[in-house]
Amino acid sequence: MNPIWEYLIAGLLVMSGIFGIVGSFGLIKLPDTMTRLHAPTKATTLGVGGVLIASMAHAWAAEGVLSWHELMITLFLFITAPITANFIAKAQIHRAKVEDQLPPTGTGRSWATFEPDDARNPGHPAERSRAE
Amino acid sequence: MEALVASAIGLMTASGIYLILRKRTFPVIVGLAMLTYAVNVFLFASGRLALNLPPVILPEAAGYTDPLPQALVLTAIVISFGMTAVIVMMALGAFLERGDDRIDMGDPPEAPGRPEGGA
Amino acid sequence: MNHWIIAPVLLPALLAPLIVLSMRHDLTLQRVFSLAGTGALVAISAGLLWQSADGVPQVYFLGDWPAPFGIVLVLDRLAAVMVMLTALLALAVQLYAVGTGWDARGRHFHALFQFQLMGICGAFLTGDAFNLFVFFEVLLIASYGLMIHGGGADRLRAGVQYIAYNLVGSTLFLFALGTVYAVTGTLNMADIAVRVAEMPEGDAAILRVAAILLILVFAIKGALVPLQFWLPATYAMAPGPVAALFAIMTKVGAYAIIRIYTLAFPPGTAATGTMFADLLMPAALVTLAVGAVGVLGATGLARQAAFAGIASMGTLFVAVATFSPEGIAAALYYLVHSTLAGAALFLVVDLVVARRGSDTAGSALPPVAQNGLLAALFFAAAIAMAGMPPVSGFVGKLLVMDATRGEGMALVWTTILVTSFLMILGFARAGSTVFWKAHASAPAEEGGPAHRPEGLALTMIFALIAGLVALTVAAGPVHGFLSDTAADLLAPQAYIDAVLARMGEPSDAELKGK
Amino acid sequence: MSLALIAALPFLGALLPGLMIRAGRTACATAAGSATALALIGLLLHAPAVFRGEVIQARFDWLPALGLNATFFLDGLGFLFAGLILGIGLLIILYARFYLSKSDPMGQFYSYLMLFQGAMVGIVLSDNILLLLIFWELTSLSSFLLIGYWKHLPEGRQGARMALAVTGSGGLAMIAGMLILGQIAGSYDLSVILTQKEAIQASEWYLPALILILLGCFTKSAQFPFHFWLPHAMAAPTPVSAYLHSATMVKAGLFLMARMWPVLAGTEAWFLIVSTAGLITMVIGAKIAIFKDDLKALLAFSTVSHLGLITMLLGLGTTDAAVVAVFHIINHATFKAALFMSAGIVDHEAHTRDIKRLGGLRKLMPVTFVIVTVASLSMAGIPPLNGFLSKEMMLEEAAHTVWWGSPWLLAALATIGAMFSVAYSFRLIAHVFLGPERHDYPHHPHDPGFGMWAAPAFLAVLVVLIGVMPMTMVGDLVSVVAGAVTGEAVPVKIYHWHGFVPALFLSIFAVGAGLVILGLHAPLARLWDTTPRPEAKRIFDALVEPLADASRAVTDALHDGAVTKYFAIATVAIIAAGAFAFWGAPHLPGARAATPVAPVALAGWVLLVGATLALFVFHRNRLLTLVLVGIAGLMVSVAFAYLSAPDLALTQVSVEVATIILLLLALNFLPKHTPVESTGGRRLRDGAVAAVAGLGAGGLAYALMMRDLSFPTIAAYHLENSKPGGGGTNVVNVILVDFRGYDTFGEIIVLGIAGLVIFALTEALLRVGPANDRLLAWAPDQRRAGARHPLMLVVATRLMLPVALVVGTYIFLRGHNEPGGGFIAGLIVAIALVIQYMASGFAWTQARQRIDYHAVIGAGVLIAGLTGIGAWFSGTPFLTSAYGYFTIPPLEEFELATALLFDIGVFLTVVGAVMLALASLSRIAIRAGETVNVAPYDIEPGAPAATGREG
Amino acid sequence: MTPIDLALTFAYAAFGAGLLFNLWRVFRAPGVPDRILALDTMVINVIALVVLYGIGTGSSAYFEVAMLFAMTGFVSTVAYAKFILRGDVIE
Amino acid sequence: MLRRLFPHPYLTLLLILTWMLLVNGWALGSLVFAIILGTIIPILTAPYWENRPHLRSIPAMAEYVLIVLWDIVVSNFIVARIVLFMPNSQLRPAWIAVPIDLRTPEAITVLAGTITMTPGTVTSDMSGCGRVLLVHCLHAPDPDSVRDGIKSRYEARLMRIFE
Ligand code: NA
Ligand code: NA
Repeated sequence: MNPIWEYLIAGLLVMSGIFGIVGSFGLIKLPDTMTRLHAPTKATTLGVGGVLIASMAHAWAAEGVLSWHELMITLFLFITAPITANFIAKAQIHRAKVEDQLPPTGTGRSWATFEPDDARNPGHPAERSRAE
Repeated sequence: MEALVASAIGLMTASGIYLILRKRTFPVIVGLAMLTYAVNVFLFASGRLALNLPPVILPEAAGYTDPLPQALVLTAIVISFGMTAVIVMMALGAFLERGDDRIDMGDPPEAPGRPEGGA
Repeated sequence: MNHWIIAPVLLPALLAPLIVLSMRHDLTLQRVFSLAGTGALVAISAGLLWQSADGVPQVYFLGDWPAPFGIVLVLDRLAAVMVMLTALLALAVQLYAVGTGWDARGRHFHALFQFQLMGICGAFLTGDAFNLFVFFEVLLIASYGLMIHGGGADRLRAGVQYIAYNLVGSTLFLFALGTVYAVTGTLNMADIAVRVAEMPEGDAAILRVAAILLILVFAIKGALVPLQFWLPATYAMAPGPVAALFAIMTKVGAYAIIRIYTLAFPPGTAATGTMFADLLMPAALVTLAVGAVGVLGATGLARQAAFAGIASMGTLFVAVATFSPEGIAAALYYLVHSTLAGAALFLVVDLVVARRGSDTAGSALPPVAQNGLLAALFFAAAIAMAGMPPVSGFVGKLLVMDATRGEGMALVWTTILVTSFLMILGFARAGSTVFWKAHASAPAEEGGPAHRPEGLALTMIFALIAGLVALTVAAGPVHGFLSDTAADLLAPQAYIDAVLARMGEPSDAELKGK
Repeated sequence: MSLALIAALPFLGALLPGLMIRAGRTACATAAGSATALALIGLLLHAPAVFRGEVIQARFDWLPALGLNATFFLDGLGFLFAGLILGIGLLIILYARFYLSKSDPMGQFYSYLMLFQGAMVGIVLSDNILLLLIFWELTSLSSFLLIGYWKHLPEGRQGARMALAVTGSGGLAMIAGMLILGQIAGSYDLSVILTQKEAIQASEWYLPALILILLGCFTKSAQFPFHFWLPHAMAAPTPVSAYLHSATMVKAGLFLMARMWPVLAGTEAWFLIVSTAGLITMVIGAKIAIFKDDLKALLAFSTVSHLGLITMLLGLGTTDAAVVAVFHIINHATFKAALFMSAGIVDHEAHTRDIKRLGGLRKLMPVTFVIVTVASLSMAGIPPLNGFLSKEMMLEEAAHTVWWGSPWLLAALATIGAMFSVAYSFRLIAHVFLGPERHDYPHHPHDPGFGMWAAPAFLAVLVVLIGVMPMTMVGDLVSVVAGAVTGEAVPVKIYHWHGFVPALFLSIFAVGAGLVILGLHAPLARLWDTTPRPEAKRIFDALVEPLADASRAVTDALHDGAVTKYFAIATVAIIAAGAFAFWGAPHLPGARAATPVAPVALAGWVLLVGATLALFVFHRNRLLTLVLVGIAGLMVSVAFAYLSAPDLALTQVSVEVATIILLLLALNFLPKHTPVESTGGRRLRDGAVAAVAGLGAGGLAYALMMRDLSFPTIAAYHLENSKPGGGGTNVVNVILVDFRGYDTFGEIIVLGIAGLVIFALTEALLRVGPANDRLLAWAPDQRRAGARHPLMLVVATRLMLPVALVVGTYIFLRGHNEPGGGFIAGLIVAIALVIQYMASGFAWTQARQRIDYHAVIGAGVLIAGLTGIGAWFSGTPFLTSAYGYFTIPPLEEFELATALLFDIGVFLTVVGAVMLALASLSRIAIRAGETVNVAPYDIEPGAPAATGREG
Repeated sequence: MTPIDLALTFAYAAFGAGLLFNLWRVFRAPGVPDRILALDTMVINVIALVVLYGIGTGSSAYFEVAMLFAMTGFVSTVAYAKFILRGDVIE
Repeated sequence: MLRRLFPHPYLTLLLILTWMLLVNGWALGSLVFAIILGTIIPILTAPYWENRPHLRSIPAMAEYVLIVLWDIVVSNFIVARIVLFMPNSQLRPAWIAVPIDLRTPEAITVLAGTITMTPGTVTSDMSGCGRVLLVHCLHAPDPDSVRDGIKSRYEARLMRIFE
């Protein structure tokens, strides 16, 4: 294998490892749930991303195979990570009842998580509660 | 590695047994799930352990692990999934019919009202 | 290749999805097809029984793979008898369910019923240990559905217990199979037999563990003490016809013990020796005692019937524990008898409970419609279960006692006779309270709460009892056949040879390699 | 007529009345009577031969392997008893026709009676002791039905149960005894056994067999100490009492003792046991009879007493005593049956059987009076009636027997018995018929019609005739019967006058003393009433009720529905059995080299073990429990991947998520916390059980993994033939769809059934009932956030669903050659659909989903099954696969295999089952008031005030 | 050892240690959201480890495993969070 | 007609790409199969994606992707620095409300996702009307600048792409 490739791959791997452990370490170190949420959703993403790129590079360098299916995982993680974060954040602000710490929306409506359970969206009169 | 696998099997079995000895359907179901994990790994281990020898025929393969236990475990996983689904549903049904989720028959029904909440 | 061997599995296996797929909204259509299917199953089983009578095991190589590498079905006398019994029982029970309208009290009764038959027949026919597990699971999960058919709080809770207990059993089964595979490297029962016989001494301890775990699995199914606890509530809470069908379920456990512990771990095995007999006999005696005490002590007719079922399993296992030709033959005779008798008892109890509206034997309610008739049927079934003359239970018991002659006879006989006494007492107390005391509270003539006469249902109970009578009258030929069956089982070389016949033929790899 | 037919006729007769009850009472009686008469005629046709001393036989093989055969034989003894049973049976049938009231179900009565009759005939004609046992127990059962015939009477029910308990248990003992006997003799045929006296009496099993058989005889014949059931059986209708408890059933024990006399009698044990029991019974029974005010009870104890007498005679073991026994059997049958029927007549007419309320019936019921008087005098042993004859002979025997070392004790006791007998016999006449006519009978009595008194009258005539000319009437009979009993020719001489022998004086004393007792009856009765004595029913109840209570207690304590206890017991049993098995044979530890441990594997192990251990601590927090289980599951999948099982990893992880969602859906309704319910001790116990189980499982796993197989595994064949034979390189998949496709067929059926069961259960829950009520009244037990269908997720799923379908297709198609396959693909597609459901809600998604999951399941199983059947058309077995390589230019070569079609079945079933399960849970949530949305998301930033779109 | 091997070892160690941190957070957390976050991170770390294993062994057999972990990890995280938010995961 | 055959042409392209990625190799057969899948699956799933958005500018999209990728890399370093080196006491977490002008759900989602993936911010919630995003900042001594940054750097570009 070309040593350039070798060092490139090794570098990628080391970088990924660092970001990976930083993400998990942040989960331990940071002071509260919301701040902890930042660490893994970002750092680990690049950590895994780096590993995946390293894998592609390794396949190309070691076997001369163009392996691109790693992109699938990257793509998937990029789509899902914000949603995961969004849900965990909602769960957290719901659980912790932090409504009074949040800035006002300025629209007259509350944040979605704090809207009353039975608030029927005015835009959707067809919504209804029913028992079959 | 064998010691790790064996001890994991043992611990999962133990936790499964402990949970099925609890008096509510939910821990019992969880206990059964743990037992399922334990036995799946056990069944898998009956083919002995091998690292990076997946049973996919390749000309350059160094060897293969025993594929048969894997097939058996697959079947077992699927079956226990069906079983779990049924018992979960039935436990829910029993809870809805009676208002409590005790699993033992002799225990008195819970006082009417909502079961305790909060996680 | 005789494709009929797989018909008892495939027929219900394809009929059930067909029912789900195309007639799930039409009960009448379901009934017609399901009954026709079960009827066909009876005919097919009869054909298979006839075919098996020559004593030559027939092997069906699934996927055309030679054993032990693929799965095989094996039709021998034992399998044929069990399938035949299943089919007959199923037909009676299903007609009863239709006659009483039980099948209309919930969804998917017929589909689940067919799947249940598939599972049971599959278990009887398979020659592969892991496949036996799969079919155990098929019959179990179908039984879960049938058991809670119609719903209700108590039934559901009993259902949860039933499933949970059997899931533990399934787990144990897998532990056992894993151990078996880890020491023998095979799953085919005949091949296991060959390898067990040649097992090096150093593997003996583990082999024994494998075998004992396996027998415990079957003991759960067969309701052997101390693994019988699941049965009373399950059978008592299950809908009547389902409980009646379950009469064959405990026999699946008995079948498996008979099959595997004559084939793979016969008494002469070096590693295991007489371990199974030594453990099975006391357990069987205690089972018998627990069942009989339960018959005397049970509150409620259904529960009583369930305990009678346990007692019958005890008797059956006493005979099995001899592992002798006479004992196995007696066990098989008693197996057939107790299946039909147990089913009849559950069906009568179901009718009685439905008409009384209560299942407390202790309370006197007004007499039900057709009190006399039901009383007669109840006593007939109870007598059969208690092993009293004139029906086959007594013959069965005599056979069992005769087979246990010799050493240890005093304890065995005493247990059998004392438990018979307890059961007679228990049934007499319950029956006289339910059917006779009823007249004390309302000494009027027959009548009670108006009830649609369920001719079909009654006919089926009669049919089962007629089956017992036939079993009694034809005890000679039936026992003769079963003696041959037992002889086959205790000389399994023919079975092994038939299954492993294709072992040496060149594989695809070798053919392609040429 | 064949003996078998004679035995069968009553059974055939039992069917008729039950079937033809609508034809009327007389028709029933006629049918029963005809069958009996026919059998009787058949029997009598054999009389000449029997009296010639021939033995008639009939044999049908039934279960030769066991030695149980339908073998009958008829000799004098059998002839006598069969004659009694059928003859008296005929009379009883006639009598019952008039005795029973219109409200009594007569068809049932005659059926039971004929059943009983058949059983009795069977007993006395059987040549096979197993067959005899069958008939024996059948008499117990049919008598249970007959005694309990008047269902409304509690005494009837209790009496029936007591009779069944006592005689039934005796019968069971006898089964053991007979089987032992058969073993000693080497045959269960009586005709063989009766020739084996030496072998039997020399056997060490003789005494157990004797005792067991005698238990049967004594219970049946109500011998001391088993005499107590008989009076309680008197709750039966009188015809039953007359038939069973005087004429026939109670004599079955006597019959059997007589039958077995040649082989069992003659030993010290026989003599002491039988004669003692008989004598005590005779005295006690007679004494009790004196003080019984119930007519039938009096007669019952009198019967007990006379049976004791006969037993004693048989016990003496001498030929002469046997002759007397036979003669008394005949006599007792005649006078006692007459008395029973007469008692029934009195009861029927006066509506009471209480002697205290009777008296002075002589004028009102003259015919009955005459019958009773004749029979009673015979019972008292007054000459010249037949009772006198046999009593004299008995006393004569007694006077010559040394018993328990005393030459006179037996005679003295026998005389006392006779004395009591005189007292109650005369009391019967005096207190019922003599004395002044009363005006307070419950019903004004008069003689009944001829039909009712004909039978007792006939018997009374016999009493007189036998008494007057015994040798003419029964001389031959007694001779031939006694010959049959003793097994040798017996000359019989019956005299009225024996000379001044001791018996005469004893007899005279007995009559005199008996009359004195009668005279002193009132004071004696008062004394009797004040004397405490054991009461049979109380004792019986004190035995049986505690037994039943104890049974209930044991049963309920064992099977108390505490499944957690059941689990504990099962676990301990499994561990114990496993340990027993393991340490019972040599064990050679394995010699396999351990697989090296990478540090990262250690980390995975820590996670798995940590999550597992945490379950012990955190399991009460159910949501956290699921998180921990999720971790464990994740680590198990990682372990599978690490240990060369990518297919397993794929399956495990996808099953995992489906399971978690399922559990979360259920947990929504369940309590979120498991309360502390177990005591510390119990938790400790559970922990100990769990720990040992874990050690066992882990230890076993370790032992297995560390050893090499002693045999080549069959998997070598799978590896070798996967490609050439199965057309795939992923051996696991080829095993699943080909080598062991049949397992997979069963497996998808399990999954399909699971779906169906869940659906059926949901339907049941959503019907009217407590579950439905609870759902309608359901309120969430936790605060709920406002956003149900967050916009970001909805938008993301729009991309994810199609992508996941592509991934599913990919995983499905590559399965045969690479990790994957129909099952995993099915789960992926199901999960993709679930995301859609989670994002946009059940109703919205369902509205776009026109597929019925039932149909998907059904189609899946059918496709898999039919693919398998397809192999039949090429003449190969079910599930035989085929594959081939095809090329469509310019595309590359591709492979098609029938296994793929099979896998489509798997795929469809998985999708259908998972979705049906989840959809069912959603239906429950909807019933609980979940809103049903028609828009994909709640928040619609683009439509501030517009109306919603229709979904 | 090649640089790649060294780097792989480092990466294994990093993600493995990350797993242990995640476990710690599961045990010691103020609320369930933290635990879900930890579980989600755990899945991410596992994906990385699986891909690393694929690099280390030169096998592509583990790619699908990683992909499926990503997919199922996402679904279960959302399901847990939805449970906390609404109780009903599918409504 | 074409609209019905290809309800989501971009989706079709994405699915073809997905398949080719999965197959991890090049073969004509694969492409043919991918096109078949890319045609069928969008039709099957069309009911789940009503009102597909119109993408106006491909170059703008490319620009956006590159910017975001760059920001992600940067954000990773920033967060790593904070995690590793900043004491918790100096941390200034903040909630900010970001009013948005985007109205297309897809666009809002992309914006929210971008916020989460980029420096120190996580989209945590949305107002009931969907016009304001709730963003949590890991370390934002000046929250207003963060909000302005989001609007100018991302939302403006998305407006050009989607609306
Ligand atoms: Na049973
Ligand atoms: Na509600």
